[in-house]
Amino acid sequence: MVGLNHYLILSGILFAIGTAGVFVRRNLITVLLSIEIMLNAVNLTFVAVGRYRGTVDGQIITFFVMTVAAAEAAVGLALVISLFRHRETLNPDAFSSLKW
Amino acid sequence: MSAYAAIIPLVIVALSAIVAMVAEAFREPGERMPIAWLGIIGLVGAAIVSAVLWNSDARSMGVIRSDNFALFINMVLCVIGILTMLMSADVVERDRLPAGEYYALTLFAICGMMMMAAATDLLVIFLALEILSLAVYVLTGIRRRSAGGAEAAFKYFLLGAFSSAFFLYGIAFAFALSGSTRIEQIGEVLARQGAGGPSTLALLAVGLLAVGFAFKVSAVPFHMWTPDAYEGAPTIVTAFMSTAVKAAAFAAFVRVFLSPLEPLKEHWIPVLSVLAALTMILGTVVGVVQTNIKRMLAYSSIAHAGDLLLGLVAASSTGKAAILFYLLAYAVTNMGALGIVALLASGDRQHDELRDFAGLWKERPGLAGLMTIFLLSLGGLPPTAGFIGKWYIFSAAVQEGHYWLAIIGVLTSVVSVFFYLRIVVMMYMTEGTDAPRPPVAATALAGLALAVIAVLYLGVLPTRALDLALASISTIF
Amino acid sequence: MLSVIVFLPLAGAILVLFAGGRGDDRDREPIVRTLALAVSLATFFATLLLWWRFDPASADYQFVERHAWIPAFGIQYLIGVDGISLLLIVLTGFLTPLALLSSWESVHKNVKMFSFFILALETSMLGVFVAIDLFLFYVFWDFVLIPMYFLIGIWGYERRIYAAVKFILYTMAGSVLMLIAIIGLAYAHAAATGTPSFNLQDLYAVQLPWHTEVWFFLAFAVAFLIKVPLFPFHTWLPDAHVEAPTAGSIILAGVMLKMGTYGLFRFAFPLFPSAALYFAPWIAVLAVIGIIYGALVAMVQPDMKKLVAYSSVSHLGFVVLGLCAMNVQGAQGAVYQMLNHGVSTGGLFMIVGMLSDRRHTRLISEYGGLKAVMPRLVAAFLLITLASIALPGMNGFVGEFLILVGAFLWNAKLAAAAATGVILSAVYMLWMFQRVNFGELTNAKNRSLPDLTPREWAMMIPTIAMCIVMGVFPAVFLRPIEPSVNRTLERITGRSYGALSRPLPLAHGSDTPGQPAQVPAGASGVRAAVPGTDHPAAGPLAAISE
Amino acid sequence: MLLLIPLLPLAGFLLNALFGRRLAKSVSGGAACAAMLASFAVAVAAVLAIGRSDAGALQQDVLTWMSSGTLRVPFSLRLDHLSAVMILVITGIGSLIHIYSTGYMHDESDAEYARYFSYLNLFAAFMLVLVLGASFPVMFVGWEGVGLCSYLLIGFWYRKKSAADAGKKAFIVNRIGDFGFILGMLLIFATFGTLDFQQVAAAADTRAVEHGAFGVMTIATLLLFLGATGKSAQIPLYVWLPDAMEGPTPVSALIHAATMVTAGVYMIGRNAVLFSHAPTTLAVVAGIGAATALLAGTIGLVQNDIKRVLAYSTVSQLGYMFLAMGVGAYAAGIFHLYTHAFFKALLFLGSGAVIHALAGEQDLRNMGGLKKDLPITYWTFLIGALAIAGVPLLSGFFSKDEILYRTFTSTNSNRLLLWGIGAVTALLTATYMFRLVFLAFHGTRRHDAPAAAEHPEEEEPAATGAHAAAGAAAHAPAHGHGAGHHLHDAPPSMAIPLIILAVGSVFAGYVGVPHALGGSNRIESYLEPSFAVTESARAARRGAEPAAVVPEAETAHADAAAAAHDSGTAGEERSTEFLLMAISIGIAFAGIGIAAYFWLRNRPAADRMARRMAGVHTLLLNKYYVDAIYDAAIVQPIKLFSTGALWKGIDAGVVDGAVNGVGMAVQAGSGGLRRVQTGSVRTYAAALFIGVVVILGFYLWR
Amino acid sequence: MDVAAFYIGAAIAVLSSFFVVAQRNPMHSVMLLITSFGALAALYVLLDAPFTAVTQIIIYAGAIMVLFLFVVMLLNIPQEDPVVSASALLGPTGMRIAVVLSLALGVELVWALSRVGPAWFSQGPSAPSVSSVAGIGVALFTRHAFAFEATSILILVAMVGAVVLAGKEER
Repeated sequence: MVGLNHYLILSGILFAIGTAGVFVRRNLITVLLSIEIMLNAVNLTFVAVGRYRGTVDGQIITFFVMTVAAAEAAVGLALVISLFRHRETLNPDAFSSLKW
Repeated sequence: MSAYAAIIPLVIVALSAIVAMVAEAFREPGERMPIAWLGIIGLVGAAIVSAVLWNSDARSMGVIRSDNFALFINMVLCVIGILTMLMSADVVERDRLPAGEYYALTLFAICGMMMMAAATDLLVIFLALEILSLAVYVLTGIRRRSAGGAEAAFKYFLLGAFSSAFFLYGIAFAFALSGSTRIEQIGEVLARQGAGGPSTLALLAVGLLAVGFAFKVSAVPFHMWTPDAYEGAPTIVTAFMSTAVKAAAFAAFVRVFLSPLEPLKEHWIPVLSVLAALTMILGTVVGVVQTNIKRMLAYSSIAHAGDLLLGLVAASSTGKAAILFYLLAYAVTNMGALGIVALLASGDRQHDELRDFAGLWKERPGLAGLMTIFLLSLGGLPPTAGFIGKWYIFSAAVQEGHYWLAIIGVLTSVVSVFFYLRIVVMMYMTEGTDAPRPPVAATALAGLALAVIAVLYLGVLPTRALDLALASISTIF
Repeated sequence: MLSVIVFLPLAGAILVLFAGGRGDDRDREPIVRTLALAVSLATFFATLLLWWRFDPASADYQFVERHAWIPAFGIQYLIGVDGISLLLIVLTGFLTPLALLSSWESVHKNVKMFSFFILALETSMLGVFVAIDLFLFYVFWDFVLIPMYFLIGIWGYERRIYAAVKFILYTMAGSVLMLIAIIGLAYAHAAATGTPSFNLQDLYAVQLPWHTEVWFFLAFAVAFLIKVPLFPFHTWLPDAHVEAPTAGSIILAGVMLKMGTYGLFRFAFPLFPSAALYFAPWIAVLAVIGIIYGALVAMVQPDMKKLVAYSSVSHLGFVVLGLCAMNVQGAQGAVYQMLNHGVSTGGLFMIVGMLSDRRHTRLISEYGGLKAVMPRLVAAFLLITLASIALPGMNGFVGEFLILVGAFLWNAKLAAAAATGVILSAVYMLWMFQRVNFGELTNAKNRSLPDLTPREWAMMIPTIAMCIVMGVFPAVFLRPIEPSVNRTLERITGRSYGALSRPLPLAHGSDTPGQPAQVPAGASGVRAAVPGTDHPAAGPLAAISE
Repeated sequence: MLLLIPLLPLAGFLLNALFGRRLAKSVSGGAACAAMLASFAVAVAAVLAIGRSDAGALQQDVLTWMSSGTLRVPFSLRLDHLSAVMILVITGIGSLIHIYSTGYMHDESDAEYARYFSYLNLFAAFMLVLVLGASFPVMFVGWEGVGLCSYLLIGFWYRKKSAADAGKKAFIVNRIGDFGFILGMLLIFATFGTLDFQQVAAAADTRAVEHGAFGVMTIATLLLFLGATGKSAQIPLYVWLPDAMEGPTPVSALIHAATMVTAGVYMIGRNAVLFSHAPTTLAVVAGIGAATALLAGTIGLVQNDIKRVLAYSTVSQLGYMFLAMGVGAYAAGIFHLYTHAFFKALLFLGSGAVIHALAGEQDLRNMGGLKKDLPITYWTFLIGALAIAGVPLLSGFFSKDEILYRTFTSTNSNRLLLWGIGAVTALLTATYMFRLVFLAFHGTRRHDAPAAAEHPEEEEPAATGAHAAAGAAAHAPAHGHGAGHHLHDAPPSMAIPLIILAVGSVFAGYVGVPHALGGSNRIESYLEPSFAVTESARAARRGAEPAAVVPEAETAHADAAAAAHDSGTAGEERSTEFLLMAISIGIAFAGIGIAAYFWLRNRPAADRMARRMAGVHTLLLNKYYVDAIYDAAIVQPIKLFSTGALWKGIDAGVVDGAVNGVGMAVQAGSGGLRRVQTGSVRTYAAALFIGVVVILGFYLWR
Repeated sequence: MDVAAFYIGAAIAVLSSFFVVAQRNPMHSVMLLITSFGALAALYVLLDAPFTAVTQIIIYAGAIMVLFLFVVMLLNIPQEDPVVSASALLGPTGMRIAVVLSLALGVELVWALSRVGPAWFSQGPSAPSVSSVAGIGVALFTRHAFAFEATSILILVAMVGAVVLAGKEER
């Protein structure tokens, strides 16, 4: 049986990869995807901990997180679309009219 | 019934939101509907219920606890909401915002905030956070025509999602720690493991939760979204989010950090002290050179967040009460100030550049006077709410011996006075401009009047409010 | 009674607001002016009544009013008057109507708001002088800045905005630290007795550890010394004075600067006695530097208002010196000098205002030979000038003399240095006076200037009368001051001054000697000559005080 | 009663000051004179009263002026023999000069006329307060008051820059003296705990005389003496007096000759006991006095402005008085003060008459041969000259001789030197006075003066600008018009005072005929008590502090000297006195002779003299360049320092620079920090992320 | 066997996630992410959470990712455009910094979590099974009833928001 900390570490790694994605990709959609990765990493933690705690709460929280992820995705993608309408691009750096 | 007493305010607000939506659905194109009044009714109802619930530390469904603390925040939120509704009435018309959605989202946001303030379960806090965040993101970008709005909304959204991931991770660690997300249990676990110092998980949890909250209250270095979002959003929304979101976020911040995480005080106080100092300094210093009033007030709100963090750092009953009072004072003040900015805007032109205010005194002495009072209150000069608020916060800090933070606080507030005065200088001591000066509707004026009365009342006779604030924190140990 | 006096002007101000109609209504001007003037005069008479009913023999607060305000923090609405504040209140009441009069012709931009701010200012100043609760005091203290800021910023001269902002930021920066100290003090009290209190009399009892006391004292002192303003903190004053409208300058110099010295003597010194005694020599040195420095800089100013402003730096230096001496003569003289300076410098600003109303310039070089065209105004000018250079028989002398006596008893060297101010004041004032009024009438623009108008008579006569009365019958004013001064000094130095503060026997001649002290010659004897003149905590400057 | 004496002139002042411009000349002038005469009458009555009273003094406490802690200053007036002499001089001569002025100033406009008399009255009032004051502060009121009046009167013709400057200079120089006076007062209060003359004297009396020791009393007296040098125009503060001649001539007569300038002398007399206990100070006083006398005398020798000559002579005579005070011969000093008041007033008024007649001409080189045109003026002036020159049987002779004798017999270590200087000065005095007489009245006219049509107001540049700086070659426009008219002598209003004063100058001395001449030096015995500690004070003192027994050995020098004198009727004593007397008589006539030779017999000799010693001449002509030196060494540096270093440098630069610097710094920091807000969401995320990493790092690494 | 499965799943998850971030084409990114989700679902199975695994596949990989896919196609931008360097912080240097930061975070997390030993959770494998759907349902509608209701509002907000933001401009 694999130890809990294996799962935790795995989630940590995924989470870090997710954060990296937010920076290195200059494409709004990929950035959103990175955030999804982060959320999944967290999910993994919840499930694993729930398992080892012997409680189903971990899984339930995961469902809620999925819901949140869905909601965020909906709003986020809607924003992406409206942004694209304004500026025919998805490069986050292109949207810097507000600054300083 | 009484089993659900605690959630009644939320339900009322949520219902009024849904009603607003439905009303929009039945609205003929071009037809005016007093949707704002629906919202106001809902909020007044919520306020009344909250008043009724006062002192009846009601709990519902195990995760909502309408103790006085939550109720006080409910009151503040209702005040903010009502002021927003009053001022929105013709702003919505003028800017041709989708009325139904606008009000619905505002009310949903308030609902989420109330939830956040009352929740005793990290999961629920997270959900509430998401509700209010999503609503506010959308409100930020509700002016579809403006590229700025969309950009602001997106920045706010992206960073919000990013930070909420951290927040969630923090919850995960807290869950790993205690096997539950109920803050009572987390508190117990932490209290038990006092000896031998906190476990790594606990520290990770504290750190990440702090990040999540710090983002919402826009503390440095998690503040970057604030100026852009505030500038890009419709001014009235800026007013709403600068006050309401702060209130809700701080409520949860206090509830989480001062009850379950209280045992870890000596571990998070240093961090938050540094954050507070940075926030106060950067907020004021960068505010000095801003020429856009919304941006300026964004930095000012960052600075105020720093002051509020001071109350949290004090981690004493005075500190908690101070935060509550300060939130109230700041709410009415900032609503007023940004409300005026919003009302002076006209359909095509935002009235938010510093120079737009030149000579306002000549054309609109009344508005100029009100604006002055609000600005003085923001700057913390007597006899205004802002002064009492600052005094209260700083006395909390001093009481706990955080002299340096208090000194930084007062000095930065002097600097901040400088940029508030820049607006005053514009209004009174500079000649006029071509800026549009549309007439202000009666409802909006009523809103401003309410705000200014509140500011002066809290400034001159703060006793009642202070006592309420003190009475509100009893349940947070 | 007291609250009425304090808030009467504010009520009047609000009345004015309503009487003024919408916006800047020109035709309402007369109503507004007369109304404001009436209110201020009523206040003045009320203050006189206060003086009338004041018991000069008692050192306690009188007309005390006490209401709970923020009980949770032991904050009270607690006001009262003692000998130190009484006359300052009267002074405030005296100068405000004059300030309003002085703006009669010069101010036409939105007179409504102008009068409003002046009256609001009066209320806040009165509040500062009557407040016994530190929190209340701070509220008034800070609020004073707001109306003054607007007076300078809106009705001022060319660089008014710079001056106004500088004024408010500079003074605020000083006072916020005091706020911290006040809070700290309150909690120190809480630590000692269990309940926080902002009541001055409670706080006198608080015993602080040395370092805390030092820091708190410095916080207070800086706030007050900036207001005074003492030498290195004075640079806001010239700008504020020069740019402020005449009325503003009158009140600024006449009353506001006194708030600083008043604060020193009422709060900073008695609250932190040992720190005060420790730092007094340092402050005194600064004061003396200020006396000479201010005078020298004043001497070379081309602008009359700036000159008067720097002269204030010099005069207030005397006041601070007197306070630092911490003996009866010094302190009493200081309090008296506050009044003198209020009257005489106020008068000077009125004169300068009259001139610049006529010619719209304050440059000395623009004038010359005015005596030929307006003898009466010049006569008034002369009298005020004499008062301000402390000619015996005028008010200035009494104050400066008492201060010098006190300072000398404490520390002869400082007193000697300060006395040079006597010479210098004559130099700069007379030089200015002469360049403005004597010589040929060179500038054609001055040929046909009108002499004093009735309104200006109405301003000048009371001022000059006060100058002379206070110079000839100072005892009348000194009597109520003495007991309170003694009480305060007892608090600071821990010595008893009761013996010295017996009621004044009128007309005691050479046959009843004022108990000449028997002492051997030499400095030590000098310091022993009058009790309570040597400071226990000598500090590093002991050299000076020897 | 005492209060009445200063009050009457004050009333006159108020009348003229308030309603003057609406009053006719006759009324305002008359009122002023009346006030003075009335005051004179009261003074006489008062003096007689003290003569009767056994205490020998009157005291009146008017009100408690200042009172604070141990400091208690009642406003009280005290009349004793010393002040009696003074008030008689002040009111008496004052009245005469008032009367004279009615004539002299007659051509002023009504307003100016009234202003003049109001100032004059005010001056009298303050002067009387000065001498009547029973304590230092009260005296100081008069002390500063007279300074003020002299400021106003010197600058009376305010349009004239030189006049205004002179006034300012007088006031400021006096202030420098007052600086010393105040410090003296403070030290005395700090030492004795009182400021009342009587009690100070009594207290001082209980102390040992500070022989050699540089004690408190020495310092105090030196400080007071600094005040005296200011008021009485002694080195180093004499510079204002010659310039003070810018004022109307009667003013010069009253203030700058007869009364105010003698205040210093009076003050020392007032505090005789104190000074006697500080021999060091006395030595200084004597030295300064002698030096001043000599210096002024030499300068007076070459001045061409008639009034300036008289001014320097005044300075010189004041030096004499201080010499007397310095050697402890207080009575002699006061005696000379008293006689000097007569003849110097006379001389000034006389010169006034001349100037008046010559329409404002003041330059000796433009006068001459006025003897026949102005007989009254001439003869009275001559008497004055004789008196001051010390010709026997005139008042000046007795007083000056007394001083020289006292000096010679004094205990001062270098009394002979002092005496020598005194003698030389006497010679100079006689010389320059008669140079004046001869140049002005004898010989031939060096220009025909205009008629009396236009008058002193011509001194105002308004009429003739060229008269700005009084002195050489300013006469060109003065006689551009109205030539050939006949000069007229002084009108009665001016003549009568001249005559009275002339009589005074002759006989005033007889109150002080020395014993050597069978006289009984009444004035001295009259004044003595004022220089000792009065019984009442001593008694009060004993009451105050029983321990203080006054050892007889410790009594003041004045007593000693007096005692010595009374007992000293031994033969050799008398013979020295005769010898000295003879010498001084010789000196007087020698001086006159020299003058007669150079300026009457052959003027060219004088010019040759001047040319031969050109250097000295110019040096003297420019008054040893003292003014120039003061200006270059003190005035200008201070101005430059204040402007450059203090104002522009420290104030604007350092202090304010620091203040604004903070503002700048904030602005700069703000400008820099805002750049971090790049606008790119990724930057924002980065910031957020850094925060996370740092916080977690903080937690994990400890 | 479990162990092997874990490591395979972990490897797939990490690699695919890595390439989601590491390559430029959004389309591929979405596909890779779906792969990663699949791998995670497998791990859930290992963790006795079959129901979660199913939802993961159906909702996440199914619904949400399809939504992404849809948008990607809608906007149809295969490549991301080149660096517009508005600020030095946005250039490659900025990217390096970011990577370093992420690595730092990863290290921190790994280091911290590696200290969380299994000993630290008393019951290891012997824990009661959490796989029962019934148990989940009960818990969901008792303990988490409120949260469940709250999500309804959340979704409502999201819907409204999406409509407001993406909807076409009326009037």
